[in-house]
Amino acid sequence: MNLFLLGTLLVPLLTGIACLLAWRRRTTQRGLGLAGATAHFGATLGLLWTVASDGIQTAQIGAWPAPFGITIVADLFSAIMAVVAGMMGLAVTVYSLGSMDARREEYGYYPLFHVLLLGVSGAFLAGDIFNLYVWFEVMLIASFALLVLGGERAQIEGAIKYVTLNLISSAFFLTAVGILYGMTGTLNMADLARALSRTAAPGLVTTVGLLFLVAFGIKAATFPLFFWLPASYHTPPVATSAIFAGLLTKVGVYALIRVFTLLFVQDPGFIHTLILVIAGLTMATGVLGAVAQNEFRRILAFHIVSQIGYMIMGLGLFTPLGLAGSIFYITHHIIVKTNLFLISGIAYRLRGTYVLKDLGGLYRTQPALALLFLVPAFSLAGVPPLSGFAAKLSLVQAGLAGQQYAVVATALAVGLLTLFSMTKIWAEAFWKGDTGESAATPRPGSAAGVRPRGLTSMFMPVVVLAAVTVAIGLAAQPLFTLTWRAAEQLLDPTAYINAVLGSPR
Amino acid sequence: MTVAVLSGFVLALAAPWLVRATGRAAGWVTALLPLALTVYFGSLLGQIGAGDALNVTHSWIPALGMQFSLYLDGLGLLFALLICGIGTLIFIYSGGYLPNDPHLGRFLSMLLLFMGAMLGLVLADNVIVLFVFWELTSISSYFLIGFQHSRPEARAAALQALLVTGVGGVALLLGVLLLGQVGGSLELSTLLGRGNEIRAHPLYLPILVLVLLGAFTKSAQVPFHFWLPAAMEAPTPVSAYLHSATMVKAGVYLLARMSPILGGTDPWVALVTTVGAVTMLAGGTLALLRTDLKQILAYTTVAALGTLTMLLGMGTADAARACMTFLLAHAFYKGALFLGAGSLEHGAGSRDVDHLGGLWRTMPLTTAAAGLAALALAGFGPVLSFIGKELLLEAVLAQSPTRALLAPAVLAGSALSVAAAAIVGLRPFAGTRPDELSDAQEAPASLWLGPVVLAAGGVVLGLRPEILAEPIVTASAASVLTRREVADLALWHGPNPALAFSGASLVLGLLVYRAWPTIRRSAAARTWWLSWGGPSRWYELGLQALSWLAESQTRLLQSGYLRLYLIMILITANGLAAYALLARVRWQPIVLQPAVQLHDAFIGALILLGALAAAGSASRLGAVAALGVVGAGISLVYISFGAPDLAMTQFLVEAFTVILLVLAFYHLPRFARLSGRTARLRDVVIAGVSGTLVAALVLLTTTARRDSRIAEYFAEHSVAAAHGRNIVNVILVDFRSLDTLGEITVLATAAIGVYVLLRLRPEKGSTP
Amino acid sequence: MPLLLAVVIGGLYATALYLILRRSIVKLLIGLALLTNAANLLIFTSAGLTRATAPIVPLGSDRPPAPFADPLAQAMILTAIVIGFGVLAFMVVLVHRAVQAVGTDDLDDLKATDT
Amino acid sequence: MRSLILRTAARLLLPLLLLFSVFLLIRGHNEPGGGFAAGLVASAAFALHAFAEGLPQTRRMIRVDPISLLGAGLLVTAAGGVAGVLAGQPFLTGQWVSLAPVGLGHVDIGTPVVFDVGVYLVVVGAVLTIIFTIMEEA
Repeated sequence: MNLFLLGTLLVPLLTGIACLLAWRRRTTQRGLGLAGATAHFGATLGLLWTVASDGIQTAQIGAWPAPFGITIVADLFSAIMAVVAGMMGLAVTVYSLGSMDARREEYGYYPLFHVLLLGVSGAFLAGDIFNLYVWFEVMLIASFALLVLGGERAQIEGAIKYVTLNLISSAFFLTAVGILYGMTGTLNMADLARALSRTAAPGLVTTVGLLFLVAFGIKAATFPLFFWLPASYHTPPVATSAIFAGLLTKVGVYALIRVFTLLFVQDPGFIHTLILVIAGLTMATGVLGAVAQNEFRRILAFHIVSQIGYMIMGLGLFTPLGLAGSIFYITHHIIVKTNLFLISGIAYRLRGTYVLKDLGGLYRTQPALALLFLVPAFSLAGVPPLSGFAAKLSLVQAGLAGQQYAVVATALAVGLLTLFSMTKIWAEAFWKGDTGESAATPRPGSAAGVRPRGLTSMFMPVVVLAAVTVAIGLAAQPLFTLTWRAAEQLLDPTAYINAVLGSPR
Repeated sequence: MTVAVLSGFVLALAAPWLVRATGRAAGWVTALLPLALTVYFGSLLGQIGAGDALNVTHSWIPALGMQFSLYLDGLGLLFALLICGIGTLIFIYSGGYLPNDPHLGRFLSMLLLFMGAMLGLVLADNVIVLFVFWELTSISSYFLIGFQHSRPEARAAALQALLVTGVGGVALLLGVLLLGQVGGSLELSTLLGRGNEIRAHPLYLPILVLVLLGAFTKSAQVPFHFWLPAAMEAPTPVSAYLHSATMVKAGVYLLARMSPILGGTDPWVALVTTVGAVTMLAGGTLALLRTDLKQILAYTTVAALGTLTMLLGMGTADAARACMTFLLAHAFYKGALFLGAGSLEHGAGSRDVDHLGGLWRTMPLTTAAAGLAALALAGFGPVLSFIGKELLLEAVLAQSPTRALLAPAVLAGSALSVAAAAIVGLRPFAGTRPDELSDAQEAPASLWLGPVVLAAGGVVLGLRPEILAEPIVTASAASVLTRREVADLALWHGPNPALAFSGASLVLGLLVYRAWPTIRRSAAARTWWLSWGGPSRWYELGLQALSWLAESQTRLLQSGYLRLYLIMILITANGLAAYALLARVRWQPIVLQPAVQLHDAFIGALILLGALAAAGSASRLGAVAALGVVGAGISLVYISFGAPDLAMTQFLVEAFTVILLVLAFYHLPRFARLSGRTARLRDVVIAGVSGTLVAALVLLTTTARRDSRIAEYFAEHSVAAAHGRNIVNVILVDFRSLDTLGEITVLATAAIGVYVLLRLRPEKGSTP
Repeated sequence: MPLLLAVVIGGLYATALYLILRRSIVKLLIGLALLTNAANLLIFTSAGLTRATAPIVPLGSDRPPAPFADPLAQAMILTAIVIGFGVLAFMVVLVHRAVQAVGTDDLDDLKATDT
Repeated sequence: MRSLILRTAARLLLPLLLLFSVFLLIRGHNEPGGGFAAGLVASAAFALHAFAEGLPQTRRMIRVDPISLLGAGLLVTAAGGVAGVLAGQPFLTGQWVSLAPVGLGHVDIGTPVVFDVGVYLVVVGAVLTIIFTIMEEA
């Protein structure tokens, strides 16, 4: 029994429970939240370490052998995702300590946050398709509550769309699970992989695969299913936006990659080509959406959509290099995008707005923030030698090797447009207004020259994440080796299946 | 060599602190690095000049074919010396140009970053590493153009340069990656020997076009030239360094580097030569329509880049030598002219030739430097550029097939240079000094040093080319030609056709200069179409079209109407599922076991009627009640098919749901009918299709169904191993207790969510 | 019987989706509630219908008399029902707050957060 | 709402329903029932009481804040699961003891039963939190 594997699930669960028991005791919850997030990150690191050195880790919950009980399982892909989730959990927790308002903290911010982490981690480790559904729901309900926490009108409005569309997605998911179970009589994913590989009704399997594509496509915010995201991500407090941006859609992408490498591989000529087309369209529509925006967080929100396209591009290519690129991209993106949201929050704390034309002059007054913005912004656009470049490069190379020139061209063009909209933020919020009065106007409600409170713990994670971005970019090889191995595990699921079910008798 | 490339980046990090520590001497201090590098590269001259090449390789990201490999041959050395040598003067100049600027540290930092990137670009062996540095030069150029960032023009120009070169960068990346695929290696040193295979490959033409796109945008070739004059928003040292002496030549470098790999074919010759010649003429002409010194110089730079490109397109040995000589000469005189223009602005307060005049008295050093440099621009006198021009003419006149076209073009181009040289070399300095320039004074040493050294350098190299120019030109031309021919550079080649041509261009050029005021007037009336339909206008239109496309797409997709989102999702799902069911599924006879009994039919009807009532009811309570009926009906189904736990739970949950709905919406009025007939019809169709598809799926599943050995296992072990007789409950609390744990977490979280929604509101205080 | 239930399930999906497409936000809510029920019934039907005994082991025996209804499907549905209930309760209150905040039941008044 | 009939009915039904819910909980492992259904019945009892007597009365009677039931219930389920881990077995592995109290024959008590009690607590806590909050809102 691998304690790290269990800890990845148990730590956020127990932290959430502890925070619930400490209801209304704000200081206690802050301490618990920080300790829990740290321990969780530690557990995920331990998990990745053991998976990388000892191979796929499994645990049969309740000691019932697979496929009868529920298996939790971590291959390299899961472990990488868990580590990044753990890192974001810790980063955003530290950030929250400085940025979250006391009322929201009193009304369950920390328990909800850890339930969210629980759901995300559970989804990464689920070895059972129905269990995956359950963790999705855990994650969703926590995100619902976090999204509305504070009850401002914009939050409520955004939440209506977010909740409705995600419930539709859950309904698709549940429908697909029901049919899958009806066809095969099993829920364990490894067992399903075996059953589906010798199915008598391949057409039906493809149909169910498409249902999963729609269900997870909504969660992952692909074209044309992404509408909930730009409608809601800019409404809650920025720490919430940041953790959403980092993790939620990526769980959808994770699920897409998982089921379309493990379960639905009977008809790659159709399904994976379809995914490739969706990838290209997602990139393009997302970035165009961003170009049309004039508000810091809205631009960032649309960019998430665009970037999802890259993440599933590697899945569509369905080659080791492509998938390795996808996983690399996800890792890079989570770090970078979370960081950008965190930075937008600092700008908000300093200026009291997210509207670009009202920000202005940050370059002069906050050179450090400017530099910190440039790192993730350029990385997002794929400017070398930051992390986004290596990510994009591997996908482009994989695309060229597969002679998918159209999607490669789209990917590169979208990269340029991403750069364009990042420079828009830069020019408006940082360069502009150097001489104007707006630069001298402090945030409403705070005395001139006084640093708003909490900035230190807001800056800390930003600095660390920026450093990680640079490090991943300059020394991409270790991470790439890891994602390459993860991709090979995905493309040859025998090891996964055997780890869960035991070697075939 | 690796240290040499990386040192710029390291110092760039330290520059702001360095400036703080050294104050006004910062420029001189930072110049020590490029100086040291110049010495280092200079020391390699003997070895490389003799035909050697150096190769260094470090592992970087082998999985992506990226290794940090450097390759130093004659071509690379020529550029490295230019970058570091001119860089030394530029850093000294920058310290004097921006002495009190609080952001001098950032400026020098960016400049150092650029220098490092540029060195990396010309020394990179790995094409991806080359691209990395290529992009870094674009990025540092963006920040340097936008250095005076409070000016909207500076920001726009910075963006324009970034986007135009960015498009090229993207093309270049694609091009080199394809090249790597076709050539089987990403190392230039390897690819250099595989030109024949690559040129024969079907992907050759796309590769060529992509690489050329990269080179042309970077080197400001028509129709991408417009970003370069706009980039004159940058502080003058930047214009001199990036936008004249080095960065814009990266495209030329690329063409030279790719010549052995991609060059020599008909498309290459046609494309590169034509674009180069057109750029040469366009740049020369447009230069005459400006009065701002930096603008004039920018356009003459465009013309010079065109000339270099044209020469590389021709691909002969003469042309290669001419290209390298001209490139070297241009870096010297154009650097001197730009810096001189900056000194003028510093000393006299203006860069407009119409407002300048008679400054030779007050600014003698600047005048001397600018005069010499202008001579070089004109291509006359004892300067290196004269040699370059003679070589150019010889090369053009020697090549037979294109001579008829190129010779007149080169004649015109030279004449235009002469005219431009006269404008920048005479206007500000000769004649009488306008009154408003009475305060003009000579620039400080840091500002005159650069122009003087560069202008003098051109003369020294022109008089004694064998010291420096010959080995460099020989070695770099050898890189282009992949064979070594000693370049014999001399000022005097004796009377030959080239000299006659030269003389003709001088006369023509002076005539143009005399007619300049007239030309400007009449041109002002005739070039309106340039601002209306010229390439920079295309750029603007492109941006507008982009934002129009972005906005209309977003309005269409992200409309704010939830039901439109749902419709798009449902149509997608319907389409995919319908396609799969019709095209991918083999339909089989459907087993309809067990048979329908009377009470089943009754329950089915009850559920359907309840659902329809819920959909059609005009009152909230009615709809809620109908929902309850559906729930109850489903409970009955569960009872009839052996699921008492389900039935009980379903029933209880349904009751609570109804209570909740009533509690929450008791006070609301009746439904208003909000949608029109068409909308309702549309929704009926969409929903109906979904329902039909689901029904078909269910039927199909029941045929494909196999018995669950999992259920069998549970039946077997429920009592024996799990101590419970209600198998469903045992599954919930034992076999699959993790699901249940998640489930109650959802329930608990939902309760918190409800609590938070109702208790924590902006309008309510924080009363818990 | 599968045919009948397939029709019923199809009908439930259709009405639920139709309701979700209405402009009235309360109808949307009722549609979502119906959709959960429909999905549960679909799992139940897809897993195979056995008009037989519940999966309960009689006292004194150590396995249920065959044929018995599929207990795993039932457990799944139970979990789904509870999750659906929790989520629906949240949604009810969310809609309640939205109606309060906007003052009408019309979703077209709820589009300020998009572009 | 607070008619005499309702109040009388609530007063009578409350103990009956609570008893029934405990019955459902205990027998759930062997017969239809279980923690969830039992929790719903118990919640219904308290909700009915709140409708009849008013929320403050009910809150006073229950004494604990429903929200703390959520944490407590989750803790009970998780603790039952961790018990297995402490015994060196996978998470949520059932730990059983067989008791033979005089006169009742043979009774198995195990962590899955404890788990069901946790479910029960969470359900009561959740439903009451929801209902009470909505009632206070109305």
